[in-house]
Amino acid sequence: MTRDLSASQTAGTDYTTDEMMTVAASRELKDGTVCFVGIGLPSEAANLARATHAPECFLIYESGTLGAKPDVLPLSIGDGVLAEHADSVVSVPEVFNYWLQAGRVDVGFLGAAQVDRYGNINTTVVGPYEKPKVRLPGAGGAPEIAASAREVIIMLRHRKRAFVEELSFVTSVGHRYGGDSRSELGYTGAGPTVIITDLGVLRPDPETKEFTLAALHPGATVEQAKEATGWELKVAGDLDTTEPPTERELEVLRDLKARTEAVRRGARI
Amino acid sequence: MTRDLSASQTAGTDYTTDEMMTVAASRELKDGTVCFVGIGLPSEAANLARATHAPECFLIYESGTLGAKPDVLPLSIGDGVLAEHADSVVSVPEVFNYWLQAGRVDVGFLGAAQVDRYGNINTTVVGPYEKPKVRLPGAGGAPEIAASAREVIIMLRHRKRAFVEELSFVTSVGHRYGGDSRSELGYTGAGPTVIITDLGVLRPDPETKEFTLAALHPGATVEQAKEATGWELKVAGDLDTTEPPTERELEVLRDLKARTEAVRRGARI
Amino acid sequence: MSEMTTLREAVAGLVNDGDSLALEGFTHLIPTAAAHEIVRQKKRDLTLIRMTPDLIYDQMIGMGCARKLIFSWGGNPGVGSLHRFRDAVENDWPRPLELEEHSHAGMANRYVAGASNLPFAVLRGYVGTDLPKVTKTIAPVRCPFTGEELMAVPALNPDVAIIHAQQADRRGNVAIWGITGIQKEAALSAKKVIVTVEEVVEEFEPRPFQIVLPSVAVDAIAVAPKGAHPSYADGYYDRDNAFYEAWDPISRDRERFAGWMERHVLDTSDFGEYLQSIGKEGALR
Amino acid sequence: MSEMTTLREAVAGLVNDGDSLALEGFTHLIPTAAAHEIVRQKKRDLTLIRMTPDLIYDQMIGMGCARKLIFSWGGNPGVGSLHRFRDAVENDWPRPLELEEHSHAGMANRYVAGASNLPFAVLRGYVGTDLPKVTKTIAPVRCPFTGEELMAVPALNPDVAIIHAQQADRRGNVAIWGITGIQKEAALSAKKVIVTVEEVVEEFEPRPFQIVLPSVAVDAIAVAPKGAHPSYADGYYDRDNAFYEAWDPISRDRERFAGWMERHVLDTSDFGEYLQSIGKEGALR
Repeated sequence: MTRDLSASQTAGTDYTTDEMMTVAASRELKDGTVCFVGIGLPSEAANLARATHAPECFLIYESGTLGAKPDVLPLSIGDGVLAEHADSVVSVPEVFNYWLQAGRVDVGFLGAAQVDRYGNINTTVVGPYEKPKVRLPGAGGAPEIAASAREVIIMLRHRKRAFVEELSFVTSVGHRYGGDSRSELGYTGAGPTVIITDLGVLRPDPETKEFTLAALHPGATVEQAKEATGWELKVAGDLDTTEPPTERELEVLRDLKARTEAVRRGARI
Repeated sequence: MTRDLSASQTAGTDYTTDEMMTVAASRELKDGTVCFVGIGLPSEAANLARATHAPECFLIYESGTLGAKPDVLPLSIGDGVLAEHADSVVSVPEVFNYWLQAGRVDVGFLGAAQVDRYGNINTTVVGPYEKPKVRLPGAGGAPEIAASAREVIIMLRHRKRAFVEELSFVTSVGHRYGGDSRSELGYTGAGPTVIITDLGVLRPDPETKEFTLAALHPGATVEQAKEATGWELKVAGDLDTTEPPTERELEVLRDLKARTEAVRRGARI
Repeated sequence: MSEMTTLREAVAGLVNDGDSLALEGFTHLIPTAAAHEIVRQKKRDLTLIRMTPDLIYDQMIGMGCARKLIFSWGGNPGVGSLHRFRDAVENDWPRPLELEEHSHAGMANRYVAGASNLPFAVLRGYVGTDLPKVTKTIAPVRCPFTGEELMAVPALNPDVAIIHAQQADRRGNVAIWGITGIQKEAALSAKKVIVTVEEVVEEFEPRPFQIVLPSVAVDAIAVAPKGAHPSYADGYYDRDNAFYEAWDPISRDRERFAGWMERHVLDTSDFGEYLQSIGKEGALR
Repeated sequence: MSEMTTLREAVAGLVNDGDSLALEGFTHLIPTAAAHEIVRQKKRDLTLIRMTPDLIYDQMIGMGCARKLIFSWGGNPGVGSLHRFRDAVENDWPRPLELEEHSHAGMANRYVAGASNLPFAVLRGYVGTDLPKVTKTIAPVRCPFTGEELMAVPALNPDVAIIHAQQADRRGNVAIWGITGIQKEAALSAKKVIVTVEEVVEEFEPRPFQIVLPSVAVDAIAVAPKGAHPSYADGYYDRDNAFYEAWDPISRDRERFAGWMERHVLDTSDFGEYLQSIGKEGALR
């Protein structure tokens, strides 16, 4: 239902805000980096990057596929297409212990249900844990990705219910209470370095580690962003505007999604 | 050089004392048992058992071969012949953690350089550790086999320098100080239940756990056994005599060793 | 030593009310046929253990088989919520469901400890999250050499582990290839092991990233073709993505769910009949 | 990202005097070519780590490369003693050798901890043996849930791990099949990784019990045909059992050993020449 929403809600141009978000996220991925990818938007952005400017990105999925090269977007974290062209396939304990915990992951690419101003993530519950208003799926691989990846990229749509003043539950640690409070936890990773939304790009303040608006996507406004943020959103002095998607980026992305949709409508017993 | 010795030293019949020892040891292995096998004499006895009365014995070697079915005796613990017909091959951590430590091994089959009256084993040094008279190979997989196998069968030639009053070094625990002293260590395995030598068979006293002479091989005498034992060897009241090797046992064993010898003289660059 | 049997006999003989069960298969080779047989046999008060509960536990929870769930990610992959799981947690329907939740890394290492006959496993995680506040099975442990503090999780040793594999051979060995996830550790951590397979073959061929579980580590093997549907079996059939999407509306509504389960699972005698039954309906109604 | 290079360049560039090295290969795929190159380049003060030192460490120790040995079983498999190892321990020749000895299970779990970026591993062992009296890297640890006491061993994180594999592909991935022992953990526990291979192929075929080490986990790959001799490479050549037996008299005598190493290793420029050289002599003199 968020899908319909965002699809309708175009930026008044020939691409949707979701497409802008995916393209912007894909650009954050440098070629050759080892990337631990969550399913959904992160996987979409990572594979767009691999199909455009970052062909040598080494994608790891928590199902144990190392160097996955899916030709369509996986609908689950363990789709056959992930193993098919992977450099290697290992067990789940191995992918978490020998790869993620071992510090072999440059970038962890995460989605979220809720984030706070310090990039802490909630994917567990909305409301009290014992009697939740909404029971979310839970932790999955996110806590250790947030802990051990050298840096973390977070992607989620900009909504007030998602960008909250206070999380119901801290499932994965970002910059904790801000400042150096994360470093006290002894994690090797540096934490989240960017949050990509359908309105713009947020980056942490070097001192306070509070996520502030660093760039707006074309057509989006500061007011929209503030309106869609549950905390008093600060705006960078030198506010950038994101380069709109190139022909190539849109073409590759739409082709990828079209092929994926064909598969989604595919297999039947 | 022990090889020559024992080969010459026949029991005045048509088989050697080493053959009698191997045959006697093989008979200790019931069909269908899961057996963790050390290289050398234990491997010889285990494969004789598999080729005669115990075809369903499941042999595990520490190199990670599960259900090994070598058609010649491996000269090293990781010979290709072990993997060739194995049901599965796993990593070394897996064979020790998921199989041995997990309590999946019924019988651990060990050789030794020295044993004491309680079946404790030394394969580390003769003389002081810091300045050893003889530096032996060391622990290998023996300490955990002795710890975690449900029961342990020990095989070694009966010599005064091997059956000692006191070990220079306890590499692998048998019945420790005797009595219930082993159980205080919290190991799941019951410890050594038999020591097979080229003279006879020793079994632990139910109370003291001291190994006593339970059977003599044909032609061997109590005096020989006592003479070859570094402690005051006790003799069971109902001293048995081992059944001599059958035609079949000798035929299969000699065939196995002949094929192995052919391989030993084999591969050259 | 594994015994060739039927899934009905295996579940009847090895699964008891009140048992802790681990049905594993990390999005690949999910043991759906076995889950349905447990529902058919109306097993109760089960502690269900699984990293990704998926549709099979959504169905078992909705049918009242479970009193407790030990898990790390409870969603409908690529679609959204597990509505029966949510209804149990949010509204205690059809009965209250006790939760013990971990991260994937925590669950994976708990199986590793169980398979290794160790009481606990150690990992870098949980610190700074709210998980230790709600999950009792997380505790600090200190390295005796460096003094560093890490997190420990207790071993998982289910009464019964159930997995689905591509093949068994005549001697009762089991071959799994492709994404093998946590199946090996789940099986080796359990007191009893049931394996459903696509088929029995004379002997295994080498396959990419294949593992073989020896017969001595398995108690019962039952042939269940397509037994992982709507999940997939590498080399046999693809994931039925449409079914995962169809499950969303079916499971949203209590009555519709109950009717669907009765029609396709309770009123069928085995997984073959189930597949025919949903095939007739196109699985979508 | 692995780089294709020569063994000479890989050793010269990645191995330094004083480094801790793990040359692994559990009786299968022993990296002899790499060991010889280290001897040729006269590396010194090395801490040699290996479960089964075997002939390669007997040679490196005898040639004075090592100041310390971390191991679990130091014999000539199927033959008897490692005489250079014994001479170093018993008579400090050619120099004193510090020992840190464990059991196989202890060593294997130390590599697992190293590969997992954990400071220690836990196992059931050592209790009641004399090993904790002589080996400082064994310490008790208590389960925070059950209170049970177990033994801990510290992680191994060698400066350089060197393994021999059957194949690399064009992208620099490494394939190993048959008995893969501890190679994966040894490689993943190290700061730098050198792999010698029998050959480079376009792409890998499925092989029994094959593992693939991705290019990103390897620093240098060098082609070294027959590089594991006298060990074997499944699919390429058998174990040269005669050589293991021949090594006994060669290594028994200091002068004969030194002469043999000079003739066949120091005076040859690479492993290909070494093989020709011992081939001429029938390897036995």
